[in-house]
Amino acid sequence: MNINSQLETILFVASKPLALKKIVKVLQVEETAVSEALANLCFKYNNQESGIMIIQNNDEWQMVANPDNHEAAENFLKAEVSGELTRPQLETLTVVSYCGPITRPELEQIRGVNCSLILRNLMMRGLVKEADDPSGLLPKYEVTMDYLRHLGVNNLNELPDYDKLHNHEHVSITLAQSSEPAA
Amino acid sequence: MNINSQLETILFVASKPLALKKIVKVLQVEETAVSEALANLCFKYNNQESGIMIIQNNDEWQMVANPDNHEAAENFLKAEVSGELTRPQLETLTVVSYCGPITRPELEQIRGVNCSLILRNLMMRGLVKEADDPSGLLPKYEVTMDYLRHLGVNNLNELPDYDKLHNHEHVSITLAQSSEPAA
Amino acid sequence: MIQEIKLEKFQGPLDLLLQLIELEKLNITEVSLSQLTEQFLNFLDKLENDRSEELADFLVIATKLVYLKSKTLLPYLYPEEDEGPSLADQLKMYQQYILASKKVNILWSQNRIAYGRVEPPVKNTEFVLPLNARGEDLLKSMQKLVSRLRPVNPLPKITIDRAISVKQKVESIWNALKQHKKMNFKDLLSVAESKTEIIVSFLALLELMRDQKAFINQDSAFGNMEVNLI
Repeated sequence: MNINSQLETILFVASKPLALKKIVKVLQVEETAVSEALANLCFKYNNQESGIMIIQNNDEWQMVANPDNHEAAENFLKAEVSGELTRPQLETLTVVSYCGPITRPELEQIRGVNCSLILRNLMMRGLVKEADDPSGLLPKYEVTMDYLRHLGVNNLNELPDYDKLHNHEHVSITLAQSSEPAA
Repeated sequence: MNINSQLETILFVASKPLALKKIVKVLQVEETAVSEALANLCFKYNNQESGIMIIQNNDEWQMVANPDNHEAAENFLKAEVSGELTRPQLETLTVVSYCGPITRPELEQIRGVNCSLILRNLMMRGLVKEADDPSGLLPKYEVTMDYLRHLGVNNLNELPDYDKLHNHEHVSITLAQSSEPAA
Repeated sequence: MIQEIKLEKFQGPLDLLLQLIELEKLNITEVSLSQLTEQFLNFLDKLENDRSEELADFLVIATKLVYLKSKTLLPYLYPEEDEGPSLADQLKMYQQYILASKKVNILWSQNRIAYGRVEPPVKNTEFVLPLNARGEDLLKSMQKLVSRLRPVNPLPKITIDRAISVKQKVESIWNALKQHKKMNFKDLLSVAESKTEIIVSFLALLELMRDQKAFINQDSAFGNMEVNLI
């Protein structure tokens, strides 16, 4: 087992500060070995050319983006949550608007593609949220009040052609096909 | 400005596959410079001792943990389960892996069976997607980064016998045949 | 046939051919494939009952086999020419992807997953309406989606409902032959309602020839085919 490599992996995936003790427990090696590996990792990453840094706060360790690049990182992350929607994102938002509250499997059945990443992005943007529906086994998604307000409507049924498109027969037929055996 | 470093930061914070075009847009540099930086980063990370890997799926890139360390990573993340693949799923994924991006008629020419249902099924599972290819009249399909991550390979060309099966002597002729009008 | 291949054990026509080849311990060549024609055709009738939606795929390969078979029966009718990749080539290639899929499955089943990380999301301090997510954008997008979801005409089902099995066709041609002794192949086809039925008629005719119930006269290439009772 390569401690340096495993340490690098867990700092990478954790996305939060990790206590030395926790690392020792996960890697199941001596504390001195972990400390040594942490020193190696700092040596590897902590230089100006690196895009990733290892920071220490008392006995906690974290892998973070190089603060020198914070502008690039922020521009990127902001664009993710404020720019124009991609075509698949817009379509997903559309289905949630006209057919919501809707579960992810239903949404995917209608669109024919996996929607997990897109839903996450739409939720991050505050366009979509999980509906309050304690009865359902699967979470249902709906658009947010914020979004509706910015569209200038008070209620979903004020969306253009809502009555016609809300329970459109093509959509219900597609949903009914979901139980077909996988080819 | 250090492109290598910024690229490393962006891939680190992105938490998802990034298209080359998107990186070019974020970093606001020439595409060739980004490609070069990506090659540098692969050289830096992609060795067995590294805890982080750079993986490529056609024109998409993602920074991920070394699959050899998946058990350590699962202490901090919910373990993803690959789930079994049925034979038709496996067969279709294999052809799309080695020959993608590929159109449906091409795929059907190789498999000898209609593939519309199975493609839909794989797209809903998030293992296959439509390639971003505005030029083509017919949509082309390719495997997703999630599929690559679950195989634990950095690039499709690491698949067994990739060169032989990717540039199969009959594929091109067979595919040429498939574009002829139906007999 | 040494063993029976069960209907549910193969996926498509190429898979069936591969299994037949393996059962008979043959190499993948045009000659050995042509030897499998009849066995392959036997499955068409079974498919018609249980997996009719796949019939079209099997008919494509069936016609190729029938072509190979007729070529080996009557080689003088088929001058040597380059016809592109043969059915044998296609099958060999398919076999290689099947082998590769087994290796892919090993990789897949290892659960050796390369995990990504999740960056804590950056929340906008206030709501930002994406420029292209206004009411009219939603409407257009929904209209597009609804038209994309329009159910396809159930055309294939209708065709298959009308399709006649090889066995039925053999019987109907045989009955007609017994009555007329001699018939024009074109007349046999005149009742055909679809391409499928034309193929089925041709297959049926080959079966009758194989069973030595009929023979065919043709005075020139593309000339009339005269079907005779033996």
